[in-house]
Amino acid sequence: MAEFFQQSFHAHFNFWIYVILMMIGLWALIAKNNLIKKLIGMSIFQTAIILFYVSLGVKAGATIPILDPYGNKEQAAAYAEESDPAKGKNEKKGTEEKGDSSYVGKKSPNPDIMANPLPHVLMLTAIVVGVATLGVALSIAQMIFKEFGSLEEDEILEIVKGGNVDD
Amino acid sequence: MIFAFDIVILVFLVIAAIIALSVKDLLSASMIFGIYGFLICLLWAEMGAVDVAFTEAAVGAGISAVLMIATVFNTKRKSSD
Amino acid sequence: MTDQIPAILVLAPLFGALIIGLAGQKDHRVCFPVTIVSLLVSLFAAFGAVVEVVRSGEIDYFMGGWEEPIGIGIHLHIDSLNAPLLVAIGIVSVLVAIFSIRRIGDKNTEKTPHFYSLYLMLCVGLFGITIAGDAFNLFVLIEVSSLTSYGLIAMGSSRRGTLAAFNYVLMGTVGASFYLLGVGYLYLMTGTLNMQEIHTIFLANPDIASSKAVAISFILILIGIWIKMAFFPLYGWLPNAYSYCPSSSACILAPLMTKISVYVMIRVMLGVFGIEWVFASPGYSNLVVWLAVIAILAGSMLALAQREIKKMLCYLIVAEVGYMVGGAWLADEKLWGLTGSLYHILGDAAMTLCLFLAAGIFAKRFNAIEIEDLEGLFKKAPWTAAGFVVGALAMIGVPPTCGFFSKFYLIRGGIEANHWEFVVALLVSSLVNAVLFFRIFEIAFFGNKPPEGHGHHEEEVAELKEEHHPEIPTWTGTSSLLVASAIVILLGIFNGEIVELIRIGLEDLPQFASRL
Amino acid sequence: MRLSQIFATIAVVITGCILLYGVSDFPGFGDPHSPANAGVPGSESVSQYFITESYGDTKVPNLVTSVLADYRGYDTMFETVVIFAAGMAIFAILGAVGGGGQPREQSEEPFFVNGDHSRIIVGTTCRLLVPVIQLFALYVIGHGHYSPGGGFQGGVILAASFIIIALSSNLNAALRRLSEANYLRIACIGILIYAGFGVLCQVLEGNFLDYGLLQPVLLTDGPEMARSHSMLGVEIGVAFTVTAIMFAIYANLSSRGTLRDGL
Repeated sequence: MAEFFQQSFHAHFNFWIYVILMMIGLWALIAKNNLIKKLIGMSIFQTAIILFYVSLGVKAGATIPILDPYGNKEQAAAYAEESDPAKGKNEKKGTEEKGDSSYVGKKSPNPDIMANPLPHVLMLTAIVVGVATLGVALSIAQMIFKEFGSLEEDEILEIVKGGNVDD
Repeated sequence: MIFAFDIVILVFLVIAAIIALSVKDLLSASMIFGIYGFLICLLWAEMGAVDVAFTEAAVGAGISAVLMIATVFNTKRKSSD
Repeated sequence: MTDQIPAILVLAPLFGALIIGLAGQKDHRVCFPVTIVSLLVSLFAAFGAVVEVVRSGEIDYFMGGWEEPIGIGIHLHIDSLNAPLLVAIGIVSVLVAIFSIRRIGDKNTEKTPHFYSLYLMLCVGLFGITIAGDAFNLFVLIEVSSLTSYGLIAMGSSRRGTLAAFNYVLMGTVGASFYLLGVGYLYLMTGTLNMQEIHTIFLANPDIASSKAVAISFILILIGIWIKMAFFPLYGWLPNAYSYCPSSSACILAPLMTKISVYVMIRVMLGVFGIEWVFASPGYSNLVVWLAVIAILAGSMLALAQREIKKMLCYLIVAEVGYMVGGAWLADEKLWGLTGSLYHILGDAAMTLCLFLAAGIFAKRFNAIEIEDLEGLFKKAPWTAAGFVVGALAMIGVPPTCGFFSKFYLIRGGIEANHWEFVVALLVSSLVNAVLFFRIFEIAFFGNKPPEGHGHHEEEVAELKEEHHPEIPTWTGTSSLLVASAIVILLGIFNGEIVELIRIGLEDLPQFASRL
Repeated sequence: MRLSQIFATIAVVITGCILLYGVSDFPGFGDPHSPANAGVPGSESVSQYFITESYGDTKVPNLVTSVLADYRGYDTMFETVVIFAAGMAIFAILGAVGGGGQPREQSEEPFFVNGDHSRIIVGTTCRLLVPVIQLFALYVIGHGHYSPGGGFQGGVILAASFIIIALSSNLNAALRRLSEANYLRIACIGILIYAGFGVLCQVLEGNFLDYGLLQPVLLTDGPEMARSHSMLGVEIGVAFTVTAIMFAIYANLSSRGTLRDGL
């Protein structure tokens, strides 16, 4: 058990937290009585999934996925390594004068020095989808408040069952 | 990525999520949800996902919280749970 | 032009929606022609896709021309499994658009452009889901169709409808999120999002395919899609959402949304995980078939208990979803269950459309919400009644209609797979449907009202009522209903050809070379 | 404890256990050679391709932007459509609440309401802040190729500037700058720009969104620069839609769909 904990918990700390956050959100989504609270739970549920995806793309010791050989020494070194070593120094001189053209003709960097961009792209989409859903859900919640005068689920269900409130 | 930061922010995240769900005042809950958004934005910046962090700062922490507050103002501030 | 078919399918309704957004606010008369024209373009492209698929097998389309290495761009894929479905979506959307003319605008004309814009974007989502070859792209398009359907359901003005829409939003989001999480697990284990590529990796690396994470990703994707299709334990959102919304929305959502989800499930089973992997341990497929059996029986029984037409139809959808899921999971040697399931997607779309259109016309014109309100209506509206009868006969499974043939294939699969409980459930469900619909026929033809005591039931009925408009002409609705019922019969008559097309698609999948 | 809470606890515990059971099988956190980061042995890794080749393909240093707007541009277009659909859905839902045909008040309250001096500080600060925010938003949209940012982020920030106007003064002040008819139109035009770039590529006998073919239209040297410029155009389209719809959602939600006297 202790070994399992050591192995799983230490190497997968982010993944454990994502499960915990997701379960908090899911619990709130099902069990909370107030509709706004349900929506907060829904948002937490969605961010937990985003946390999972972003954790996939993390590489230990890597930088952000933006090419910048001037500012970042590691990236510059990777460029110099990957391109022709003899040519590397000359080109480095050239960068100061020619600006952007310094990228041209160079070979690509070592992929391990940059975080994986694909999960980031996917999660941009997911965040936007999340806010769109939240907006629609909030507008429906406003309609429910207008119709029933309450945002508590049990009160609303009572009104629906009893049929004792007129418009 | 710095592991110590990672753990600290993740723990704060869980705390913020629980508080946002347990506060009875919905306005406070929406604002704590905004704090949750900023924390997770910090986490993503720390993980190297700068574009996601930027979007989350603008969308998750900014617009979502504002929309929620707009709804709370137009409905009811008190909640039973 | 034939190589651009997949793009045209999606883009025509999208541009239609944008034009309505731009011009529809000022002049509402723009909305309807634009809708029809853009949907007809899509329908035409769908027919083109079928012709092309019959001629050359399959169509692959790479967005932005990013073909190599596979998986960097987005891949659209049409083969003979989804080409017939494209035509079905096109036909249903055109017919419902014709039905919906001047209906949604009755009460509040300000909403007309919003309705048609959402309607066209829903069609974009449905077409896109059907042809998607990329797991994440599928998620985005599921969200397009879900968000539009939230809007379409909540735009009605009934109180229960709003509540149902809220539940639908929550359930739909959870379903889509589970799907997204499952895709994330797949990406974690394989490093790609392209469905075919994931399948290739599974075939090449059995250790990945047998890992825990892949098994869990399959479970997550399955749960997500089951929520979307209202499979048995997760069906709670469907009946209220579909019965309290405007009838134009119900007519497009009920025939298509659940069926597309079933298609997505089959696509994921066949194209991503592979049928050998899915049916590797018979225990799980037995479990799903038993769930389907419970779904069929529960759906039929609950339908029997309903007194409102629309709610009854909604519970019948739950039962029909049970047919399709059960058929897909029968795992018989020759895959007749899967064939029947794919054929039933088409047939069920047509017959659900028939029944919902008829129910919508009854509600609009005669204010008939409950079954007993139908008394003597068949004499007043013989054409609508004819359409309703055809749809009902197909539900029961009477020979010339498609319902009979799909049940025939499903039962054949059940017998070959030795799943007798599924066969029994199908027969019981047919019997229940027969009882259900003959009760309606009796009331509607002879006016034998069953003696009933009213409880506090009136309010619920009042919620279901829409604006009552006896004066507006209903020939548009009736004509689309008649076309729909003709399609029900045509699908039955030409079942051999359609099934042959589906079988070709199944045979093309590499893992079946040994089976068929 | 209510029934739903018991049910929720059971469901959550079961789901959580299943998920944690799967976690133990994952590759380690931060492992640069996990399948997601480096691909499965025997097949080419997609994400490594993006890191090593995308600059050569598109000449955009920000890999996220190039993947977002070019390789997966089809997804991004539908992401924008999702936003548009959400906006349409909200108008359709809340439209029933509003008075419909009633004329809307066009009078704008001044920043300093008569006698109400408590708003002076807020009003003045926001008035000074808004142009700066808008300028920053445009920078974010335009500079998305070289730094974090792009159409979505810039669009949201631009919408935030209008929301600040609405919060510090009132909704009418913001609606006068971006009216109901205009925001719908802008939202449609945004997607039209995006899809228009795609269709233009089809006209030039390529696939949808194959920006490289736009070289003769955009007069750039090489298809790579054509891709880079088209991505900028596409991002601007996204920004249009996001700005308009985000502000519209706020305006509708804060005034219950009436678009009169919001918060």
